[in-house]
This record gives sequence, C-alpha cells and structure tokens, in this order.
Amino acid sequence: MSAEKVAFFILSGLTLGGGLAILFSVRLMRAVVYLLVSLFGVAGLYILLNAEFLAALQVLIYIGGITILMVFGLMLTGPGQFVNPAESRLKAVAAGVSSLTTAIVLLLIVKKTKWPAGTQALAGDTTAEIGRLLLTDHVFAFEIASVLLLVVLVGVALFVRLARDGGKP
Amino acid sequence: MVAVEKDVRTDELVINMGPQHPSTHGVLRVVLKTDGEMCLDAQPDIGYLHRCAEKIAENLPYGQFVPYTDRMDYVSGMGCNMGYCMAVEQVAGIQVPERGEWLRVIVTELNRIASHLLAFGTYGLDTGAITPFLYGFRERELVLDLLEMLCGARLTYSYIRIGGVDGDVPPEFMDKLKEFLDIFPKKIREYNKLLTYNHIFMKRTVGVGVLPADVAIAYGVTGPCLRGSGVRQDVRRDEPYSVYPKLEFDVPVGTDEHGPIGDAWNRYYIRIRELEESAKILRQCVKMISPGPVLAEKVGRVKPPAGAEAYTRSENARGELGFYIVSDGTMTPARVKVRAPSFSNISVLPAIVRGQMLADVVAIIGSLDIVLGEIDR
Amino acid sequence: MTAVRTYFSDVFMGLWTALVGMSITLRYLFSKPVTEMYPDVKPRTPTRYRGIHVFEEEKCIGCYVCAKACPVDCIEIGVVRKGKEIKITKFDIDYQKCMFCDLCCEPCPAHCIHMGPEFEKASFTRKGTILQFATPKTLTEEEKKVEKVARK
Amino acid sequence: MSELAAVLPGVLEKAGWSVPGGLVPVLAMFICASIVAAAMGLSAAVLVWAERKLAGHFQCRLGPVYVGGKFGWLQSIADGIKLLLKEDIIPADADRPLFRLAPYLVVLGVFLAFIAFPVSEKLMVADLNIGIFFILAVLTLEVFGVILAGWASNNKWALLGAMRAAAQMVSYEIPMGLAILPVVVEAQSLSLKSIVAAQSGGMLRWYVFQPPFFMGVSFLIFFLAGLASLKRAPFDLPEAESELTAGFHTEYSGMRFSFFFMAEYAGMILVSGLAAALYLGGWHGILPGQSGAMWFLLKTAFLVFVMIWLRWTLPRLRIDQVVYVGWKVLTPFVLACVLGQALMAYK
Repeated sequence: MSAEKVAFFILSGLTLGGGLAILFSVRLMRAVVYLLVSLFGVAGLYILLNAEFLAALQVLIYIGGITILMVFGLMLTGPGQFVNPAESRLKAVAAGVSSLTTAIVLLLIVKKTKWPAGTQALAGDTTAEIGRLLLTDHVFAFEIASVLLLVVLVGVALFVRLARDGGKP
Repeated sequence: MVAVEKDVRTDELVINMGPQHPSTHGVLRVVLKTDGEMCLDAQPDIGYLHRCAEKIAENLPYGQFVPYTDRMDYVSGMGCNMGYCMAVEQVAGIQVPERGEWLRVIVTELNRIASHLLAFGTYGLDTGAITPFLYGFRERELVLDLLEMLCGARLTYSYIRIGGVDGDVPPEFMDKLKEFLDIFPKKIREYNKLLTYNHIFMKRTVGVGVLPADVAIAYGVTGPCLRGSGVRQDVRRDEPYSVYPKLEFDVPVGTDEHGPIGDAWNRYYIRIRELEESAKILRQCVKMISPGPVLAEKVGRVKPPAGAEAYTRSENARGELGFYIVSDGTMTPARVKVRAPSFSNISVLPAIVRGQMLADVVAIIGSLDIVLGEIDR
Repeated sequence: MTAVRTYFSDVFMGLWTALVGMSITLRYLFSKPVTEMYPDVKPRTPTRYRGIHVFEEEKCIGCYVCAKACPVDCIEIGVVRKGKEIKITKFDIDYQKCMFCDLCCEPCPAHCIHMGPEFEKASFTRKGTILQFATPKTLTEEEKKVEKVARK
Repeated sequence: MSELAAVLPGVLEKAGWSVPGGLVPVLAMFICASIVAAAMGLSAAVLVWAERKLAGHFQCRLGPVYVGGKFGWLQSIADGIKLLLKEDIIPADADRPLFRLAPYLVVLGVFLAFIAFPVSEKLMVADLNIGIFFILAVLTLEVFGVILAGWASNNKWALLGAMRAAAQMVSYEIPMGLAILPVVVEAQSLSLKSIVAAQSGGMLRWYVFQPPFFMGVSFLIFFLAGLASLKRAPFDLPEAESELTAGFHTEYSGMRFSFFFMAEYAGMILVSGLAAALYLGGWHGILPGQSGAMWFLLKTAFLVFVMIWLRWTLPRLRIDQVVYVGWKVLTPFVLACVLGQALMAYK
C-alpha cells in the first residue's frame, strides 16, 4: 500500500469520523470541534488531489471563518451548551424528513454526475487555473455569490442600526 | 441526564470585578452587569480593607493616632497627617510656628506630586500602556527619597505632628529639592508626549465617563475629579489654611478643548497640570521659607477642653479631606470622623459607568484615582 | 467634509503620536537604568531612616515611657530595681506590630532608644519577629520577686 | 524538504542503515518537523528573554540579570523549566477535553505555518506554490485554539477574552489577506520563493520601496493586522491584563500556559518573517548581489524589535476601536492599494 493510500484512508477516516461524531455529540461546542476535525480531513483530501489552493481555502474559510462564527454565536447565546434531540417529537420528525430528503437528493446527484475517471494529478498551477475559470466560465455564479454576500452585509448593518436606534429606520 | 436549555437566549452577565483584580487599585470589588462588552450597571462593594481607624482613634491619645492617618490614604500620607493635626490643633488651641507651616506645605505638596505621579502611572497601566507607569515611578522615587531624607520613611511618614513637624530639614534637603524641581518640568512634558496626547490614549479616555458638574456636586465629589468637571473648587484656595494664602498658584479645571468637560481624560489631565502647580508652589516655598522653630513648644500631652469640637478641611491629593474631632476633656478624643475624598469619589461610579464598555469601566475607575485604604479606613 | 477631515486626521494622528511616543521610549532604551541592585548592593539609608531600633541598654532607666508612647503596644520591658541599681531583664519589640512611627524614641528621657538603619529582619517564624534587645541575664530568686515586666 | 529527501538516502547509506525507499520521504518529514519544532521552541525562548530585557531597558530598568551570567541569558530556559514543573490545574467546571486540546491547537497552527517559512533559498521546509496563502490559512487554527481555550475555561473573564479574540480575528483576517494581494499581483505568484526572488537586486527593488508605494502602505497594514492577529499590543485585548485579568488564558497554568506563550512568540517571528519576505526582499541584501539567510534573519529581528518597541510604548485600544480600525481604516486603505496595484499591472 502506498503512502498516498494510507494518507487517503486516514484523512477520509477523519472526515467521516468527525461527521459521525457531530451527529452523536450532545454538546454543541464539542460538535463544533468535531466539525473542525472533519473539515480538516476534507482539506487534507484536497491536498491529496493536488488542489492546494482549495485546501488552503477550506482551512481559511471554513475553519477560520465559519467555525469561529459558530463558536462566536455559541458564546453569545448564554449557558445552554447542550442539545437534546429527544426534546420534541415534532422537531425530530421534521429533522428526519429533511435529512432524508437531502440524502436522497445528494445520492441522486452523485449517481447522475459523470465523474471523470482520470487518476492523474492536475498539471501546473491550479491557483491560476481557478482564477481564470472564476472570471471567465463561472463569472455569473461568482457575481451572484458576491451580490448575495453584499445583500447579507447591508442587511445585517441595517438590522444592527435598527436595534441601536430603537426600532426606527 | 444533562441539563436542557429550552430556548436560546442572550443573557446579561454578572461579573465580579475584584476584590482581586489588577485594576481596581486595591481591594475594591465592583459587581458589573454586562451585556457582552457593554456595561449596564456597576456597584462598588467596599469594606475589604476596613481597619476601624476611627474607633482606634477614640482609644488612643491624640498624638498616637498620627501614624494611623498615614495608613488611610497611604499614597499621600502627609496630607492625612496634616488634616488630622490641624483638627487636633484647632480643638486644643495649639499654634504652629511659621517654619513648621512652611515645612508642612512643602511636604504635602511633595507628597501630592508623588501621589499624582502614581495616579498617572497606574492610569497608563489601566489603559494598557505599561511604560509610563515605570517612568512615573522613576520620578516618584526621587520625591520619596527626599521625603525619606526628611523623616526616615518612604510611605508612612508621620512627619507632621501635632503642633508642627518632627524635626527641621537636613542641610542638603533644600538643594536636592531645587535639583528635583529643575528636572521635573521636562519630565512632565515627556509624560504628555508619551501618554497624555497619545492618540490611542485620547481615544480611550476622551468622552468616556463624563461626569457633569451638577452630578459631581450632588455626589460630593471633590478634588481633581470635581475640577475635571469644570468646577473651580480647591480648599487651598477657597478656605486657605496653613501658609497657602501667601502662595500663588492656579487651580486647573477641565476644559472642552478635546472633548466634553468632566470626562476621564480631563480628570487625568487635571492631575498632570497639578503636578506643575505643585512644583510652582514648591519653588515659592523654597524661596520664602525662613528659619525658626518647627514645633510648637510645650505641646506635651494634648488634653483639649471637654466639649470642644472641630472640623477642618484640607485639600489632599484626592480631594477634600475632612477631620471632625469631638473632645470629652480626656486624653483621648470622644469621636473622630474622617471625611475621606475617595469614598465620595467612588460613590459616583454607578452614575457614570452605565452604557460604557467594559474597558471604559477600568478607565473610569482609574480616572477617579481611588485609594482603598482611605475608603474603608 | 468635517467627518472626512477628522477621519484622516485620526489616522494621521494615531500614527504620528505613536511615533512620538516611540521616540521617547527609544531614547530611554539607551539611557542608564535606574535600577537599584538591592540584594547585591545595599542601599544607603539616610541618617534619619526609621528602621529596626537601636537600643542602648546601659543608658536605659526602665521608665516605660517608650512602651507608653507606643500606639500599638509592641514594646515589652522587664526591670529589676534595687535601690539605685537598674537591671533591664527584658526589652522586647514585636515587629509584627511595630509600625516604625518613631513615637517611642521621642519621649525617652535617657535617649537610649533610636530608630536604626537596619531593615532586613524578615523571619520564617512568628517568634523570630520579636527581637530581644536586652542582654540575657540570670536572676537571683530575690531579683525574680521584684522583677516587673510590663507592656503598657 | 525535497532536497533533504534527495540527499537522505546517501547519508543513510554512509551511516550503514538500510531504510526502505518508501520510508525516506516520511523520515525526511519527521526530521524537518523536529527541526522546525526545535527552532520554534528555541527562538521563542530567546525572544522571551529579548522581550524582557528590552522591556526593562525601555523602562529604565535592567530586566533579567541573574540566571546565567550578567545578562540573564538563561532566564527564559529557567522559566520554561519552572512552568513545566508547575502543577497543571484544570478548573472543576471546565470542559476538560476542550480545555486540554486548546493549547495544542494554538501551537499546531503556528507550527504548521512554519512549513512555508522562507529563511533562505535553501532553508525552507517546503516551497508551496500557495505558500503565503497557506500560512494565513493555518494561522486561523491558532485563533480557534484561543477561542476554545476561553470558552472551555468556563470563566467569565476568559469568555470575554475569547469573544474579543473572535471579533478581532474576523475583522483583521480580511485586511491581512488583502494586504498581500498587491505583492501577489506584482510577483504573479503565491509562492514565497518566487515572491522573494522577484525582489532581488538591492534595496530599491524591495516591494516596500516601489513607487507609488501601494505596497509600502500595504506593508504597514499587513504589519498592523499581523499585530492584531497575534494579539500583541496595542491590540492585546483578548488578554488585556488590566481589564480581563489574563483574558483567555486566565485559568491556564504550567505547561499549557507556556504553550500559549510559545505560540505568541513563534507567531511574532512568523509574521515578521512573512513581512520581511513579502515586502522587504526576504533573503536579499541591501546592495545588489547580497543574499543569504543572515539578511532574512536580520530583517525579521528588526520587525520583531519594532513589535516589542510598540508594545512598551502604546496604550491599548478598546474593542470597538479595534473593530473600527480593522473595518473602517485598514480595509478601505488596503482595498485602495489593491486597486491601485491592479491598475498599475493592467497595461
């Protein structure tokens, strides 16, 4: 077994194990840490695929941004550090239905997509390639994402201002 | 089973600041109610340093209480010595010789410099600048060396005695004092450059903890804190005692040059300007002092007439220090009451802290410049 | 417009005053430190320094005036008086209590107690903080009967 | 690392050890990792001493003088030993696993970042083609550790420190990341090696001195944002000792505390080194033709000195001011720099 394969199994183990641990963890903060482990595994997988830029993005945005925001939110919301899955039957049913649908949709997508069968590594500088693609073929998606983020930003600023000025716009 | 929170909510956080906290300037405890970084309420909780000083005074002969007054405002013990001795002298009808009065003013002003330098340094610490603290202490050491040369102690002087002072100055004292006064203005300019006009420092203190003049007066705030609010009140000028009528000095008050009157920066800056004023007073004292006795003769055992009482006001580094003494005709006073300036000054804290941020609470407490030994006595 | 001006002046002043402050600290980086090397170099205490007492036993007349003047009652004196002969059997000062106020030295009629230059008398035991200034003496039975020990 | 992997088989053969070929890269990895760890620990120790000594002299004091001769050389080693021997206290109500994990995360973040640390052309663990980006990415791990430490301590002061750390981090990651963009635009690469290589040929070719100084301003911004992300004064709010007693590491003691300490100092070297490589020509000397690890270390040392100098001069900002400076001062300025540099590159 080559070193790459060992690394692959370790990393995917981290990813999946982290994901499972999130599911079975009742403490929110620990769940976030497991999420960190899982995301780290994904970043490692990207590196195995020679997509270093994506790996760094994964770490920077998901670990440095998203999880920190999650922790920030947790810290701001008082002492409740536990979740109780059995708290309400309705919620459990709703969660079950929604996760089942998501799973089905994902599986369908996985089945329908034609995965490239090539195993050779991408040649050259992936960073430059990503940049080129983002500003040429996928420029529309790129711009849509930027507009969405801008809307969010302005919206948050508006809400904060409303709260500060006592409800008057 | 673990505890279950029904709902996600943001909470007010009650924080206990002190009694062991780096910037409560002693054993003050402040119960803070905060919402994130915002401070909604602050209740100072005092009494951790209570030593029954007033009750001790009622059980000691008049003269023996002087060392205890050192330990009230331990940063400017001379001022407390002076306040107490003035009260006793008034109640027992003792006249202090002229040179004694001059020396008293010299040592209290020196002590005021030492105290304000400490306030300057610790205020730097409170706002996160550590170096000004050491610079302040460097000059404070010079003052303490002078006082040590004079009375043998660096902090708990008990140099001012009933009827005068304990011994004339040593021969080299006046030269050393002049030397100090020569280098001191340069150092003050340096403090201003390093801290006072530092932009970060000004952003941290200008407009923070604004204490309007009427609120200050209502709470009985005195000293630099009141003057920072723009009220020109100074016992040395309004109700002159000792040789202050012969001296010329300004009473600096807060201005709206850099921000609202009565903010933390103004309170801080008043102290810096009072350093200059004290140095000015000292320069005049060095010139005007004349030889003579320093201690009233035949003070011996102080035994005021029964029923005699006196309240004296004096301007200590922190504000108006009052001593009220009632005599019952014995060797010990019937009642001694101390009006400690820090006590009134800290009482204003809840009124000016609301709506400020957590870091401002520290800046405000620092700008009030309290001494817990005096608050709790 | 003023908002814009304050914005830029804030940015500029922030940087400028930081530089001014840094110039001051840099100057002191190369100046001579003011540290006192205390345990290596003993500080010279001024002549009026109020440290541990100096007691001249041969001068003492055992009058208890110093003990009476002490606000914290930390002086304990034992005297044997036989006619004109005075023997100081005990002169203990409890430095846990003493506040070095100098009030004991002033009223002494024989000028036998002074504040000394010494200040290093830390001890690991409470007993060690009570200094015995009188030379130890063996007393006769008769002397023991007339010995007066008091802390007034 | 690749060089090491290349020469390693020969060395091993000479020593008379036989290692299967597949294990050679792994061995090289381990050797590199231990060298980085040792260098990090040692430089942190030296830096702790230097900071205390400099702080002393800035304040007219002497700093450490006793341990190890006249200048107290061994002070930080002695402190380290003391910290290792101290009792490791975990508060009763702390979240124990997370409390234990946090210091390791902090150290791990800085440690990983050193992989792409460009000391000289040869002295570099790995020349990643996303070098600078990689460093910024793994540094966020440190912040996560800090926040975790504050939260897991179950102490109100620590929690406030962690909240400040989070707010500060989110605000300063952006100007810091954007500040490297002008350099990247100019050098056309994210690899630190090629960025430094593009600045060869004397002091005037350093990016910081390139007119019209878009990169000069972004150097300043990078340095300030770096200070903020390191939690160094005047941005040391997460551990502001006069407000939060000790902030996020209030409850830590002994070895775990020393981990935070080490990470802070290693982080100082990291940010200074990065700034030196990105804007000050890395291993290139002042005159054309000069180069070597010495130059890089000198520049890094100078920037570290400036950090120490700033800390012992300036008061601390307030949290709203920190966020204000991050969003309303540094970000617009750095955006202007990026725009300007991009316009210059667009011909």
